[in-house]
Amino acid sequence: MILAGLDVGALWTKAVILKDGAVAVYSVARTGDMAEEAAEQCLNGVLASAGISRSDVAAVAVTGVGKKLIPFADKQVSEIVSAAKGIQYLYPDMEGVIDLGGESTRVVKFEAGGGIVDYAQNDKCAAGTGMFLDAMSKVMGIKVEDMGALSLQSTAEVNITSMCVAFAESEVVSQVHRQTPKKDIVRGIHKSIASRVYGMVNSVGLSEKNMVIGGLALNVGIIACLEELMKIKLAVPENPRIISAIGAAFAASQQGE
Amino acid sequence: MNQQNHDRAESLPIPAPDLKVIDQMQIGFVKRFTDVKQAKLEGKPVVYTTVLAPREILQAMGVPYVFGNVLGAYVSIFGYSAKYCQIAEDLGLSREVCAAHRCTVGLSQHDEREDFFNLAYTEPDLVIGSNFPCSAESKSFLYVIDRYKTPSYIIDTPANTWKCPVPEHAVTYLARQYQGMIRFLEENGYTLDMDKLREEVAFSKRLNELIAEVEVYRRAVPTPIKAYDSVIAACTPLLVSKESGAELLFEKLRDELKERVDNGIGIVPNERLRLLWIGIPPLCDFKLLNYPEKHGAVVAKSLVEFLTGFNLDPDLIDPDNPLESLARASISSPINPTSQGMVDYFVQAVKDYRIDGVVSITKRTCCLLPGSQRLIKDAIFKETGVPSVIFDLDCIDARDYDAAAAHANLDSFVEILMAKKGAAS
Amino acid sequence: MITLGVDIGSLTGKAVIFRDHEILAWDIILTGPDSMETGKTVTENVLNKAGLKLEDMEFIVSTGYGRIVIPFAHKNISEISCHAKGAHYFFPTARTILDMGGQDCKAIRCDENGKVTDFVMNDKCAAGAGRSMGIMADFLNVPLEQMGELSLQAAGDGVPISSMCVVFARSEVISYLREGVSKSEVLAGACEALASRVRGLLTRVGIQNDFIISGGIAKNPGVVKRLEQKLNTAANICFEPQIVGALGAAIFGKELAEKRNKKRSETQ
Amino acid sequence: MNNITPLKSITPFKEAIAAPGKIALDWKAHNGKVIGFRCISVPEEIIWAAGMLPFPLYGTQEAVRLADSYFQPCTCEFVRNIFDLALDKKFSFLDGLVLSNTCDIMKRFYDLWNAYIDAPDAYFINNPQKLMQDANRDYHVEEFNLFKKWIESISGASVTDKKLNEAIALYNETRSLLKEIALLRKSDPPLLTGTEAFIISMGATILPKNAVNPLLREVLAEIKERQAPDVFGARILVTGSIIDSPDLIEMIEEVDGVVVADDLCTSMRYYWHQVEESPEPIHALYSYMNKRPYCACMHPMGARFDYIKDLAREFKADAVIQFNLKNCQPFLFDAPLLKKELELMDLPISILDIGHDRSGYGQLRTRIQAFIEMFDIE
Repeated sequence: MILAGLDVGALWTKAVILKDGAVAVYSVARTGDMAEEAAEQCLNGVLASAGISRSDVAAVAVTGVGKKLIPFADKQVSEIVSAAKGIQYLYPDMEGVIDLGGESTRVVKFEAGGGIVDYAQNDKCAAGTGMFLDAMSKVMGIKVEDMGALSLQSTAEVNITSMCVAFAESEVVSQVHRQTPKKDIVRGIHKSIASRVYGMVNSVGLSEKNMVIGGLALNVGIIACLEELMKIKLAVPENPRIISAIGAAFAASQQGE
Repeated sequence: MNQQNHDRAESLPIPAPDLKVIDQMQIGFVKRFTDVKQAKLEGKPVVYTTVLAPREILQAMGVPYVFGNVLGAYVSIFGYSAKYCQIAEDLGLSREVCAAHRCTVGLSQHDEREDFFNLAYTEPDLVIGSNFPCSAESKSFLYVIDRYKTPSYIIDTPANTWKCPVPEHAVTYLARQYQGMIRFLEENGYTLDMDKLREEVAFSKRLNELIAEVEVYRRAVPTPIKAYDSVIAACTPLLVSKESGAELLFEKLRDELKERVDNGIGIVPNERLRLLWIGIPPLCDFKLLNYPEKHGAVVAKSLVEFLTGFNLDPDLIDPDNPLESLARASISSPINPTSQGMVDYFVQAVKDYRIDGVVSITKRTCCLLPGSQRLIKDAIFKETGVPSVIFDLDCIDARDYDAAAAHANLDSFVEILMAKKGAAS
Repeated sequence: MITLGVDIGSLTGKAVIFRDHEILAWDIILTGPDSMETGKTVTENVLNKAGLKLEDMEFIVSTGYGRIVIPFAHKNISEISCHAKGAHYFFPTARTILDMGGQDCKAIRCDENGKVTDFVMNDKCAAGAGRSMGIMADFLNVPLEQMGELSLQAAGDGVPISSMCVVFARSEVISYLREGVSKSEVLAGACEALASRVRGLLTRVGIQNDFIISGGIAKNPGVVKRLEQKLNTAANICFEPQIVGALGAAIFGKELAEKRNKKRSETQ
Repeated sequence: MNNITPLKSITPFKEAIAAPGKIALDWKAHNGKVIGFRCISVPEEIIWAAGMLPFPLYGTQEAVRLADSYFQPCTCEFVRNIFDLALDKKFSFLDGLVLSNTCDIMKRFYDLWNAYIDAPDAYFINNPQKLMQDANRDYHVEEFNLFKKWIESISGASVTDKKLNEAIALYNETRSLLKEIALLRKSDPPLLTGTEAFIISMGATILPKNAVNPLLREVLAEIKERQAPDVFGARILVTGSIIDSPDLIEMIEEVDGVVVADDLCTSMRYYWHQVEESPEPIHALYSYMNKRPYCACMHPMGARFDYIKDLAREFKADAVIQFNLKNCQPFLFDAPLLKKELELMDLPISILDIGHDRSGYGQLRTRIQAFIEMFDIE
């Protein structure tokens, strides 16, 4: 059976094709202004590269912030379920997932291979952690991809305490004006994000059997700060950005049986 | 419901009443507002007070009164929260202060009011404030005093930290405050006839017994009453007096519900999930409570009592000992601001209403409820295994309200509950 | 008497040289991540324009976000006092000043000598009031200067963008764009939201004519026109609203130098 | 404010503020039990009379971490910070905790401490919120008696009237010494800075009173001998929510203001009044608590405003700064009404929102500097 999974985020759209129980092919593209076109092109592109015609696809499932704007999808799946199902599909013994997305962050606890037990999503004030990092990279003149490695070199303790993104930005600006070394500020930013995620992990009571997914999972700085707080080694799947798209397709297939 | 009312309701951002008696209740409200206006014309001093003040005393002394926080709720329900909050903020009141009370303060500081509020709001001559249940409630009436320079009296209700039973010295202290309130009213031209007070307290006991009966029918599966109707029903004891037929209205409500329950009629054709809504109901978008119905999920009970005050336990009310018994009932009410009382109430509500999932919303500017949400969530899960979701929802000040996020949160929670129920069945 | 005023904001660095009673030279540059460098660069630019050296400056006053980091300043004064003093120079009848820089926005009342009598700064939730325009600009990839024009092409107030919070307003904009709302409609909504937020701030400090707008936002006709409608009063804007702070700092430098010289002559 | 010779005898107060826990651990090692308390409506003398150290709970400047998932982030940062410390076992040395009836979040702290902190259950004093009237006497006295019984259950020793009167006398001495130091700030220029006065008074709330009184006499003498500092800018009275570190006062004085009076729980509210000697010490403690309008959680609000106006006149303040902790509803509600009242005596007031964890200090510094500059720029 061939299934398609789409994850339409604020910044990026991800498409995945599941064929005979394995990930056949995937692609990631900018969402831009028009979500529906972006999703359409992304899907057709990935089908073409796998030599599969649209008619062979049993079901197209969509998740992510823009899911309601994709008319051609057969099934809409919430971000929470798709994050959980994505991990269960690839790692059946896992019991939890930390999804560090561009638009918002969530922590989901579930029984191994079973239903969701509890979940938490970040509150309004800390929304947009991905957007926050974009803004910080502009203010400090550092590319987002380099922030992770840079923060690992930091030794000093700089506190970026505010939960609110707009407010944290003014804190970062004042640190920059005070000539604080960039690597310490970036580590402060990552610590503030990690401590917010740690709060959610605690409220849900996540066990060690969990994995970190989403765009920010590639940021080694955030992962290091989170490991420091949670006092465990965190596992990040090979391609953390497409897990939710996989989960959406997997949820569609289960529902199909 | 006649066509004219239907059009009016359609135009307003509130859902149309579902049960027939609800419309009569709303007519009762209008009568109350006009009675207060009439009393003011006759030169009777009008009292501005809070729903948690003992209204039996006000009724017994024939005092016309206006409830500040109920009108504040209507400001948000009718979609004027942005206007009146801005008026309060122009006074310098911070946006971090309770949104419901910013609506209340804004309404009292401005004279160009919409027709409904010109009718419902009467300039007060006296203010009776209370520190119950939260800091916002215990402060917002100070702006009314400051504006109209009225004499005032403040009721200091002790927090119920002893768990029940409430100790005697606390009951005596509150009963003595009620006596102080009576003296304050007497100094301003009103007299108290003790028999009238006993009558009012007896009526209050009767009404609370009737409400308890209605609550039993409300627990039926499928849910017989829509969330908006239950809010109007909860406001009725406050706004419809004995003389205006409050007892009759509740008997009609009980019978209408009984008829629905006996015939298995629910507010939705196929009810699959029953939700409990903890926190202030979404006043600036009441239809949000009906939103989950598209998935077959109903809000079986929403905690409007935090706006209209919990109904008192009829067994604690004793007409022969009016002030003491009202004081004891008031301190023991679940709204009394420590969590133990609330936690026990919610755990019991999950069982009584056969709840599948608890929606626990965090209103960013609330100082009373956010601190207890985790405690309540854990207690419910430990006792009943029923999951709760906690998410941000600023649903009083329309300028902070985000319908899209609210729908997304409700969709996700319902989806997970369905999967859980599906797996179980 | 020649004095120098340096205003290091979060987005731009400005410097003004003031001689006796007029502006001798001025300059504006984008603030890089290092504010001390920005201060030095903008000062060098303005000194070259005037053909002077740092030693010729009788008194140097720094202001703005990075004021405490300018090594060669004799004194640092808050941007609120400097904007009032600068606005007073351009418009002696000024009584109410709205300054909207990159980082936050301020409503200032002053007396007939340009001395601050009351002021209010935006509360935290609208911390990025000025910044929100910048975020909208790069998000809609529309240059900041054209935002105003584009927003005026929309009929009426555009789509409602209610939120005070910058991050939140951004997600509202995303959903509007998704539903195919035109950029000018969205921009009109953003300018409308900003104008009404600023009106709230101004009423708290009380609006008395003449009304001045200084800082970057003065170059956005979309916001300025809507604000004038809401307040039904005309907004006076000088030829370069972004240097009002630096000018005020330079004028304070002159006053402080005169006070110091008077005291020295008394003690001798 | 310049050429100030630093006070040598202020060191023990600075150390107490920097590490309050150390003071408690020293006491436990030599003297016995420590009872934590929060809010100044707790009668410390009853704890002292039972031979135990009353230990005020203060926070640190760290960002809140775990407490957000118990309290939600839209509640008082100060209380969430303390709860974080409790979760990290930083208060494990306490033999008991007593809380009092001030604001909503204090009642939540009581519930969540009992539910989630593995320590003995806290005790809650249900003091009335309507003061300066006789109708609450029996109720308030009964609450103090119940509290005394609880204290006796922990200390094992009975709290006799004699011990209570001794404790009252000791605390009164601390209060009068702190007040004598405060009165040195009336002169123009004041003999000590607001920062120094704050450090001395907050340190005194932590140190055992028998040890602190000699230290207070020493610092009082040193201040009197010290050469008066140079010219100052605007004289500021500070009020508002609880402040548990001197850096906000320091920020005002860095931009040429001087803090001459501070109506704060860690300062003048703590020591401004005396407990009258009386054969019935519990009644004396009641009337002491009943006569001082110390917090925005208490009614009547007017009494607190009158007290602030008297302080402003007595210390010849040029302006008032009210610091409101984020989400601190009682003080946020009061501020506009206080502003209206102060305008009648044309005393300007600046109302500033603060985070407890120093977030947004850059913008705060600009507001304070602009406010001070409204007076004159030297």
